[in-house]
Amino acid sequence: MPIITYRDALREAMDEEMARDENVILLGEEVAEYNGAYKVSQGLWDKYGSKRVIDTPITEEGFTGVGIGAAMAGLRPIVEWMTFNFSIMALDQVINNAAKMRYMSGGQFKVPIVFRGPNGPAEYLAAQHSQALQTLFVHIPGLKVVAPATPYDAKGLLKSAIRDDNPVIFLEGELMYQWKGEVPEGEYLIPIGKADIKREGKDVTILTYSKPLRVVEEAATELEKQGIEAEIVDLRTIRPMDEETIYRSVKKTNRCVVVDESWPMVSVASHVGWMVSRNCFDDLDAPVELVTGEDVPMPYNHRLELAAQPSVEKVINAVQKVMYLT
Amino acid sequence: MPIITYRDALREAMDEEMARDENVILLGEEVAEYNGAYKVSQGLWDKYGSKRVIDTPITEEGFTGVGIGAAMAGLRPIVEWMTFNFSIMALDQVINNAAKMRYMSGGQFKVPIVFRGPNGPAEYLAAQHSQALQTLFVHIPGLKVVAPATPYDAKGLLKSAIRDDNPVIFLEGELMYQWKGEVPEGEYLIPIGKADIKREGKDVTILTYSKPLRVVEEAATELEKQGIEAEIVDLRTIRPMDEETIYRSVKKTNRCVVVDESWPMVSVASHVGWMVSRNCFDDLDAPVELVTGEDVPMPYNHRLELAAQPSVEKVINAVQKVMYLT
Amino acid sequence: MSRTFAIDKYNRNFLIDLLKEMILIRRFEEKAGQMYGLQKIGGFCHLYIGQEAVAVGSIAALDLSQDYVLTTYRDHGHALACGMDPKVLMAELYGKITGCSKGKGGSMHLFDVEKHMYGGHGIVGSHIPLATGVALKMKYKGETGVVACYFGDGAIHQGSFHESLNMAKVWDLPIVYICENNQYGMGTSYERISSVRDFYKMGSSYGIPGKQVDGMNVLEVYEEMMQAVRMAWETGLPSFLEIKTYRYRGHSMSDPAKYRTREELDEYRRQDPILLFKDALIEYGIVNEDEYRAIDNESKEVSNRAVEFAEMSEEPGLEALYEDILA
Amino acid sequence: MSRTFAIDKYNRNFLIDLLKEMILIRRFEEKAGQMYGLQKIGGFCHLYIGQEAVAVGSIAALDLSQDYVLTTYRDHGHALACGMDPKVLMAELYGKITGCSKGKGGSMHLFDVEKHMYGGHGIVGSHIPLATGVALKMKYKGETGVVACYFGDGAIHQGSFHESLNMAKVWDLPIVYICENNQYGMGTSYERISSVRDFYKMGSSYGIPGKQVDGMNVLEVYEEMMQAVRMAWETGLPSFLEIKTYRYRGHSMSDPAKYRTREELDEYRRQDPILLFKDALIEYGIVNEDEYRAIDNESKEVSNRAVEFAEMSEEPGLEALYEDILA
Ligand SMILES: Cc1ncc(C[n+]2csc(CCOP(=O)(O)OP(=O)(O)O)c2C)c(N)n1
Ligand SMILES: Cc1ncc(C[n+]2csc(CCOP(=O)(O)OP(=O)(O)O)c2C)c(N)n1
Ligand SMILES: [Mg+2]
Ligand SMILES: [Mg+2]
Repeated sequence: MPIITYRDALREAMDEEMARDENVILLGEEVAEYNGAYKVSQGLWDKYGSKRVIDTPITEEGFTGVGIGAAMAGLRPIVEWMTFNFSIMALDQVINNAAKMRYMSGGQFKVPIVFRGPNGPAEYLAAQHSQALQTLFVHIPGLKVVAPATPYDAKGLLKSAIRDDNPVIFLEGELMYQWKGEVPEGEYLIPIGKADIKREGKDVTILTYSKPLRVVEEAATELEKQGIEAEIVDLRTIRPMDEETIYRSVKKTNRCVVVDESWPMVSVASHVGWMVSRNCFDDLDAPVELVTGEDVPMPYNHRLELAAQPSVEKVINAVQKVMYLT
Repeated sequence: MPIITYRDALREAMDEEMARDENVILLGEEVAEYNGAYKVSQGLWDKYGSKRVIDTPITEEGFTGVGIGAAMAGLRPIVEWMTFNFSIMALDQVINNAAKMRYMSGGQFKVPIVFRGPNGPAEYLAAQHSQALQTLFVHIPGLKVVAPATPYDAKGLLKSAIRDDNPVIFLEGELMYQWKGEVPEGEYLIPIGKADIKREGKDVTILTYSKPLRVVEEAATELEKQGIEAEIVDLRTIRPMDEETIYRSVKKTNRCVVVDESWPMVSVASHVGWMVSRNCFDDLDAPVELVTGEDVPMPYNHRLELAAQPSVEKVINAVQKVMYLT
Repeated sequence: MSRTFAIDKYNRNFLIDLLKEMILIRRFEEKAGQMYGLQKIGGFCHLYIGQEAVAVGSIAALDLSQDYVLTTYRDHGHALACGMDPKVLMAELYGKITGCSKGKGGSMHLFDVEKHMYGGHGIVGSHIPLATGVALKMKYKGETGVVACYFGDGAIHQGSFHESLNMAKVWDLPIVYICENNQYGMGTSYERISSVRDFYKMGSSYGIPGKQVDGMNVLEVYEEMMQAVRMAWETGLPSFLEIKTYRYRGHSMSDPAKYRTREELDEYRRQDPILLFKDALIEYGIVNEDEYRAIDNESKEVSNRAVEFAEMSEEPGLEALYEDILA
Repeated sequence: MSRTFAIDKYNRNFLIDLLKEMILIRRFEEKAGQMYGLQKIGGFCHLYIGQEAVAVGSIAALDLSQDYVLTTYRDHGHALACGMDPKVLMAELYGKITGCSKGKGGSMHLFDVEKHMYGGHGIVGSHIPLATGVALKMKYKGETGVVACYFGDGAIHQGSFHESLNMAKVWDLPIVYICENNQYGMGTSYERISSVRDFYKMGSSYGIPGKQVDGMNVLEVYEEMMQAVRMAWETGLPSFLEIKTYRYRGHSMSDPAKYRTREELDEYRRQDPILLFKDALIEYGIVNEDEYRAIDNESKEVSNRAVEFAEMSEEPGLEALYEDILA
């Protein structure tokens, strides 16, 4: 199977969907002539022209709302936020308009739109440019939130997101763009709402999604050397959550660690932590542990920056804790 | 002790603090000449004039940022958001500026500012005007988040918030403004970060905060008739969380229900649910249950609107569940 | 302020339709206010009384088989002018299942996708980008048509206004931005929170032609709107109208409107858009007093029947709570 | 474009200081770029080369014991012009504990509260309301002074610009809004995403005087800024300057800047603000080539010593992670 980058997988998904449906357009800052700040849209402007690949002014609230209005009227826009750090400026549009339009019109509108871009910490970017903001979106009924961690999942899920008739928040990662993985030629879709077991194991379930998957995989390899078989469940979609797959795994392993790079308080991690605690109450041999970003704005200094994020060591410690090895 | 409304308690707090410190100013839409959309600032413009009580244009992002800039430069602004529904437009200012300025300047700035206004559902207001948005704030390091449920707590906590050198999000409730309660004459402060046991009991701990307190109190009265003694812990501050008081109560009752009027996914409720599940793992006789707002945008129709919110019945059901009575 | 009505440029039916629509809005709104007083309707309810000539005159210039309307929470007038059924609107105010939004949206969120009435939006300024996006879709699809985007004098200071007008001009989108300057945003006179008084001039920051229009003169509104609409139909370009008007009632039902004087209100009542137009029509012999009274009675009748319909309609069942969230 | 420098209006020391500051910024930035290439500095690093006359000329008009500066992530030039120590700045770029923000802010977040350099802000447009708030504080306290708020041509379309200018005028705040129009926002020419070309005219939407200024002429920048600043000092009123300039490097270190032609760049290099000013100073006999070379060497030396200082400084300890969050 061809091995391509996460970036290319995303681009292929957009390219195929734009070729398939002329209602699909892409808009955002630098997406067209500059080929994207992170080159995810490389080549699309050459291929589809300024009508379908649209450079916007720096007006997150404005162009996000433009995308939503266009979706209400029948287009299927992909809105690229240069990074999710800037999405906060557009959040009113997402929460009060995109997520609610269908409900408050009594079902009259569909809002088929994808909001995508890099989320989460990258490197040396400091507090305003390095944050994992999924909490702001996952909380909101009327949205779907997808966060693939491999090129394969990225392509299949982005295609599903573009075909979805609802607003979908699609979380990528700057540092993930150059990750490589197998992606089959030809079309395939991955359904929104299905988790994926990235590694089977019997001793402990590690639930994660997005960029931390790599750290978790490394930790699992280390743990294996210690004789601990970790099962890795990649949530892939965080709204709606694939509860069945989560509980099935925890009921098998009886122990659970959740790894999430966002801040800990009121996070996807703590929510999943509660879900598992409640629904696997009689199956859990230890409390669910979380490994999250530290509860601090992101510092610029690289050593501090790394210390602020989930690490292999932190994951291993948490696993040892739920196994009562520490 | 005098009995006054929650609204008057807030006004007294602002009045006293404005009299005490001339750096305290109040700004927002309709706060001055109109005396506040919900009359919380009644009389303050008359007393302090247009210099200290400032009507702003309808520009949430703008005047919120103005408040933050003024705080960086030494004033102690109180920013009133007419309702928290509109705070989403100002969220970038809160998250990227207010919460991070101190950290990213290496501790050079203090940002003494209070953001206050009604949060949570009121009546017949539909999806854009009726939502409990604490999740958007509680998640963020660099903020404090306070949510008093009684006039007494409202006054003491608002005074502490105004004196705090950090950005404090202060959640009120439209329907709570006319609630009455005892408030002593003369000055008192309630420290940010301390929960309060509103009712003692031995059978089950109900954790809540803000408007649902009333529903929980009613439920507790009903439960008493069924022979169940519920302990009610009013969190009052939701960031930072008073973990000690929470765990002490749960370790006594061995059962826990969390009541929160915001949406369930990635909520204060589920976060507290995880905290208790983890830290009282060996003490819990049943999984922690949540009673939250339903996972839907708020409908206009009143019957649906009520069905979307925590109710006495839902609280009782949850308590019966953790007591294995159903 | 004396006004001239270019009555003889139009045919009788057209003129009478304008009158009828304005009167219907007036009577519908009075009824809505009355039912609010009786607590049949709750929450925020923003009446359009006094501003009728704006929605009626401007929407008369549209062809809603191709054009679109987006407005604020003060949307009853626009909904009626778009031809939505008063029954269905009143039922929505009542929160009934027969309402246009199945009782889920209420007064502030009237929608009719078929009639291209795209809401009814509650967050001040937030629908301006949405309207701009609808115009983007029209240009993208190569459609002839225009979007009419209404907002208040209070909304003009929101960033979304600035961001939208720039994009509309950069991309040449067929849209008319209409500031209904009724002189107050809630309790605040626009003069207190606006750095300039003549909003129409703000178009020049975006290279968009701006014009100030007398919102008490339904024919002037129609004529100016028609020019803007024709330009959009023919050239696809945006424009901006500031329409000066006045609301007689408080901001919403709960506002006693103490921030203005009795004299000011009376002054505007003398410029009532319906009375002025009626007088002109009588002067030109288009209607007589009897005909006017008949139209008025018919409007009252329609409003009464709307209330009856709303009263008799069912509330949505509890199952509706979890419906219409996702498509 | 031929320029005149009003050299004889100023005394020698003042003129030489302007020159020195511009050269220091140039050399410091070159050094920063070089150290970035050696991976001593990471992340986003936005150099100010080409724009030196803007920060230097305008900040020379300020009295930082009372006035304030706020700018964007492209802040090294402003920080130096505010008199911040190059060592402390370079250490911040290195993420060292000796940096002005203790290594927590980095290139985009330079601050010096004492010197009234209030950042260094990363979200495009977001600091414009902050600056307006600082001006509100000055007015509230009855202080004489002004806030200088810098932002790019790309930032002008953000809602925060519109919202802030309106408030500044409604409340009459002492602030100068300065759009550094370097003609590109990242890879986008301002002409592609702006509905108007002459930004300075946008002041009229807010009743704020606007002026276009040649940003390659440090004395013109100084003079125009001085007028705006004096107005603020004396009357407390806001103003708006569009300063036309150019950046020689890419948007940040990772941008190859392929969106513009070699010819365009060369054209602007011929209008280099330092060379133009140097030539004028030589013509007027204020400096000679040797003196110029000495100043340049000194600037290189200072930049080298800044690097040495940064290299030798410690990184913050891990305990710093949880410090400086709350006061
Ligand atoms: C973003 C936002 N802020 C505040 C409000 C509360 N609010 C509702 S209407 C209104 C006044 C709007 O005035 P204007 O734009 O003049 O419209 P009008 O009501 O006069 O039609 C305000 C402040 C809101 N709905 N949205
Ligand atoms: C709200 C926001 N959107 C996008 C970005 C990414 N970004 C950083 S700088 C920039 C271009 C800004 O251009 P301009 O305002 O002209 O300033 P210049 O870089 O030319 O100094 C963009 C898009 C950001 N930092 N903030
Ligand atoms: Mg108005
Ligand atoms: Mg620029």
